[in-house]
Amino acid sequence: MMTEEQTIKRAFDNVPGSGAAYNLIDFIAGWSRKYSIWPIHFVTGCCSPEFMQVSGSRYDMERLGVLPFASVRQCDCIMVVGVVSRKMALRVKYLYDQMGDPKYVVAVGACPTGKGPFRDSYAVVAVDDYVPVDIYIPGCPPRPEAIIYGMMLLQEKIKKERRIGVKD
Amino acid sequence: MSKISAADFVKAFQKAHPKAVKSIESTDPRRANLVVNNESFLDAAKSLRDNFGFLMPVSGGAIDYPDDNRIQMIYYLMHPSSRFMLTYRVDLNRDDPNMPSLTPVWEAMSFHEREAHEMFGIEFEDHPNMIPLLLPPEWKGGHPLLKDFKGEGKQ
Amino acid sequence: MREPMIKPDVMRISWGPQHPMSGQTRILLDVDGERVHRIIADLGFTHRGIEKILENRTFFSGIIPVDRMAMVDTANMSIGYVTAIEKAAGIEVPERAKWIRTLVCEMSRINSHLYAFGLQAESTGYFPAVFLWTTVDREILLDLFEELTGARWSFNFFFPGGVHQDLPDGFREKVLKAVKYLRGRFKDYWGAMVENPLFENRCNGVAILEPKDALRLGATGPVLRGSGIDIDMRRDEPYDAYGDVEWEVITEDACDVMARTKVRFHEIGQALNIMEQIAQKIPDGPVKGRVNAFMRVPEGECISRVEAGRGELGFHLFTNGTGNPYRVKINSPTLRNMYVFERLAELNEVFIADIPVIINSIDPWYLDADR
Amino acid sequence: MNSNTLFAGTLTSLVQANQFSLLNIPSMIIEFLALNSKPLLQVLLLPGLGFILGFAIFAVWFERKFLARAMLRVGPYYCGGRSGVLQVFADFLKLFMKEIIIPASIDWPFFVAMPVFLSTIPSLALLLIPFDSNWVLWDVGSLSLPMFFAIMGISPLIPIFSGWASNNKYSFIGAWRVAYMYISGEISLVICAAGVAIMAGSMDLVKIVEAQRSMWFAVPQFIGFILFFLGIFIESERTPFDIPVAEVELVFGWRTEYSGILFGFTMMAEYVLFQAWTLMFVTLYLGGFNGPVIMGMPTASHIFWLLAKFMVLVVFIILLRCVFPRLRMDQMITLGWKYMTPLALLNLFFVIVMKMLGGV
Repeated sequence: MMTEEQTIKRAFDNVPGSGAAYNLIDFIAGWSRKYSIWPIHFVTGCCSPEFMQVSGSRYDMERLGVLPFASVRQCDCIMVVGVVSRKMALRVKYLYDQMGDPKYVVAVGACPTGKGPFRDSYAVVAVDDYVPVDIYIPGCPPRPEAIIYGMMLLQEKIKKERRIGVKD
Repeated sequence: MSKISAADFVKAFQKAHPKAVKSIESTDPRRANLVVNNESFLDAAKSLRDNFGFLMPVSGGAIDYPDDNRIQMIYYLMHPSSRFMLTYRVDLNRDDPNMPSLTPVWEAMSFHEREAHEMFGIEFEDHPNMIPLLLPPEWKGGHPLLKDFKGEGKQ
Repeated sequence: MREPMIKPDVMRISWGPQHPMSGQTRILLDVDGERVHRIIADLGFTHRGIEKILENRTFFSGIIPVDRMAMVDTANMSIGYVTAIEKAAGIEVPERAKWIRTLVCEMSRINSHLYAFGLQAESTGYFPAVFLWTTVDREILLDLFEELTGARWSFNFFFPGGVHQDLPDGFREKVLKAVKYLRGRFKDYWGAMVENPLFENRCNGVAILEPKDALRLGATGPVLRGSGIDIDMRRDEPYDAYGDVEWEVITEDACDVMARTKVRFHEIGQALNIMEQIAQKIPDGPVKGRVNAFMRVPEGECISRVEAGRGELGFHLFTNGTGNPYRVKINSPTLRNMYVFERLAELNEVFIADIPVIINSIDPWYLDADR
Repeated sequence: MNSNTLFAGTLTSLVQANQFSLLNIPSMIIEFLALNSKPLLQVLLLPGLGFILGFAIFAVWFERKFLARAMLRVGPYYCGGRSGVLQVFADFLKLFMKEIIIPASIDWPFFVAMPVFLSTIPSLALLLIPFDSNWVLWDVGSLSLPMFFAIMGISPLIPIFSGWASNNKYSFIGAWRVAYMYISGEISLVICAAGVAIMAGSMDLVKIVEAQRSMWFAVPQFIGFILFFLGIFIESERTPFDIPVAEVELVFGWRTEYSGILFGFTMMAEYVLFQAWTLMFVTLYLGGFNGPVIMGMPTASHIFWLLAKFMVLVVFIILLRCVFPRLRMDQMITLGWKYMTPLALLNLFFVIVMKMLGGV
């Protein structure tokens, strides 16, 4: 991923104004990605009803452009909702590998973050042993406001991301 | 199916299978406990289903007694018309726990026996499909619900 | 899975755990065109070893993982464990606490059945209207829960010997108001779902479970009562205040998906009645007894059976005189119903499009099946 | 001037008329633009690119906002100044800049090519729709009605090919569902359209519209009207007939494997199909560009009327999305063969009887 971007950059580096052009592309990409986070329909555990409430009518995550999709190919974001067992952790990894490139992981709840109330269980793992996590939202389950705040933090993070432009 | 109270059932079963019964009691109008011998386990189960009307399997599980060197396998059965619950138990040797499967008698015990197999290491003869139910297929950490299980995860 | 295919020329589809309708499990389908010949459930994706965890915790702190066994039905999960501990330790519960528990359990049951409707509607492709209406109406209940217990879903509100808090001021009026509102809403749901001809097309006559099969396969909860067998733990083994309020067990004789949906509808009606009665005539008194949080329970065993939203939930508690349970065996309703689900393809002609409808008529909550 | 040629003067004739030299190129371009201003406008704006893209963007936004209201929520809000109007642009740009995953096991030339055809083929059929008596971009005279059905007949092949090329079980089942559904649904539509053509006495869409000046065909051919209305749902794969992409059954049907901008194309194609069939419905049954008859006096025909009827229908059809569950495949086939096709034949029979009795 990184090397390919760097070669692209090197090819046009001598052209005057290329840095500004790269920054412009990054700005547009960041803007569009920020407002169009498509998480995948995937629940690992018991925070799923709260996630349902958040995408439901009173809290309505679609305001932020978050629209759950069915197939992993079209999605940008895995929301690891709830406890991750050993059997499930492999699937989270497979899904992460199958997803197209700008991809983000949000760990919702205490269980994927640490192990939460199942700290002494033999079958529960923390999700960041398997996939890189961008945002952690603690709580058991987190309140809807917390999940929405987490998604807004993810938006901020995506907006500041520099994939091909000049890094600050 | 005719109604039968738990106390009447205790008497009737003891009369019908005097040799099979290790202990039988009813502490509560809605409960009955029955422990049978290892050998007559399958026959007694068939008799419970056919003659006594325990048509409804509820669940199955085991408990480990390392001090007595035994594992007790417990089947939970329900009498659908008189609505009392029977715990149907058998004691197994802890070193080599094996017993006939009750899946041919009560089909729905399949899941519970699979669970007991992976959690306690009990071998069920004639079980049609003995694959792990809850633990991952690549699990190598032993049988978690045994009292001497220490490990967490793959070993 | 090592299981062989039933016929050589069928296609095996892996359905889940990432699938819009699979929940946290994997289902393998042997399909020939649109026909499903065989369903195999692959459980265990949310196995947390709760039975082992409980052995290592005190009786009080064990309530926390038990609570999380079914997030939409929290109260009915913890009531089973708490009742088992009370039976084993011989703890008396004040009368008012029993009524409050019943109130919270029935609210939790409505919560759970609303979830089932929402997914039932979504599984027929009804996504926009009904599924999201249920989320709005659930907020009414969640607000009540939050006011009473301080949490929206996982309130560890019950403990051996009572409940944590008394009802706040004005709570009974709020319950009555919510009951009135929800009664109005359920007329809407009834019109939008049960009386909608297209919904009837999808649900009538699908996945028929004859009463004798329901008994033989060990079905429970609304699945069993949808097959016409009236077994309900709230009446057969009354716990808390269920013996003191008026309600009835709902059964339907059609044995199909629609019958199970109707059972849930009517059970919500009964739950609203119970809520109303409790709000009107709850007795006064203390809400918690004097219980040591690190109590030791004498050696013995006991079984508690309660009726959760998804069916009979049993706790078989073995104690050995220490502060921890020796072993807790949890008889979960979903595990029993999942076996029924596996066999439904052999009892009926099932199409691929029926699979989500059937799953949600079973109303599984895999977290309590996997424990 | 031959009505079949799209542009008034082709480049070669321009070159022959003026002696070709480099200096003449700007003036030639200006001349070309001046001579062909109307067809160019049509290609770029009304039946062409602008209309198709604009409609797709509008419809996606409108559907999301409108369904959100039906679900008692707000819908896209923060993207584009508290209204969500830029939401579609954000989605499209994101898909455009997203990685396109081409799995190793698939038939990649087909896989990549099909989404492109998917939206271009219905747009081709859309060019046949008369927007006014002299506002037809692709005027094929009396062949226009058969041509429309011929082109639309190709469009279901594309999902079938792409589902096959995806080499995924869900895509595969979705592809065959497309085949079943279109066969059982489209035959009755052709028969309905034949009834319209018989009543109008022509297969030219312009003449069909002009034959409805006094009375829309929705009135004498009420059965056909209803059937064709159902047909819009079937052909554009909308609820309750979104069986091939049924999200809760087959993850995304034949679209499961598509990622990035290829998926964006499949999303757009859905709306282009929807647009083409709705416009055809307006043309055949609701009097196309004719104005409504007020107090016995027909109002002037104008392009505005077509667009107004179209928009009202679109709103109505999107509204219907929130009240229906999805049908099952066997129910769909039963509906198509047992009810729709016989009813369409009955409709045709009535039309022939009316025509013979000279009623219309």
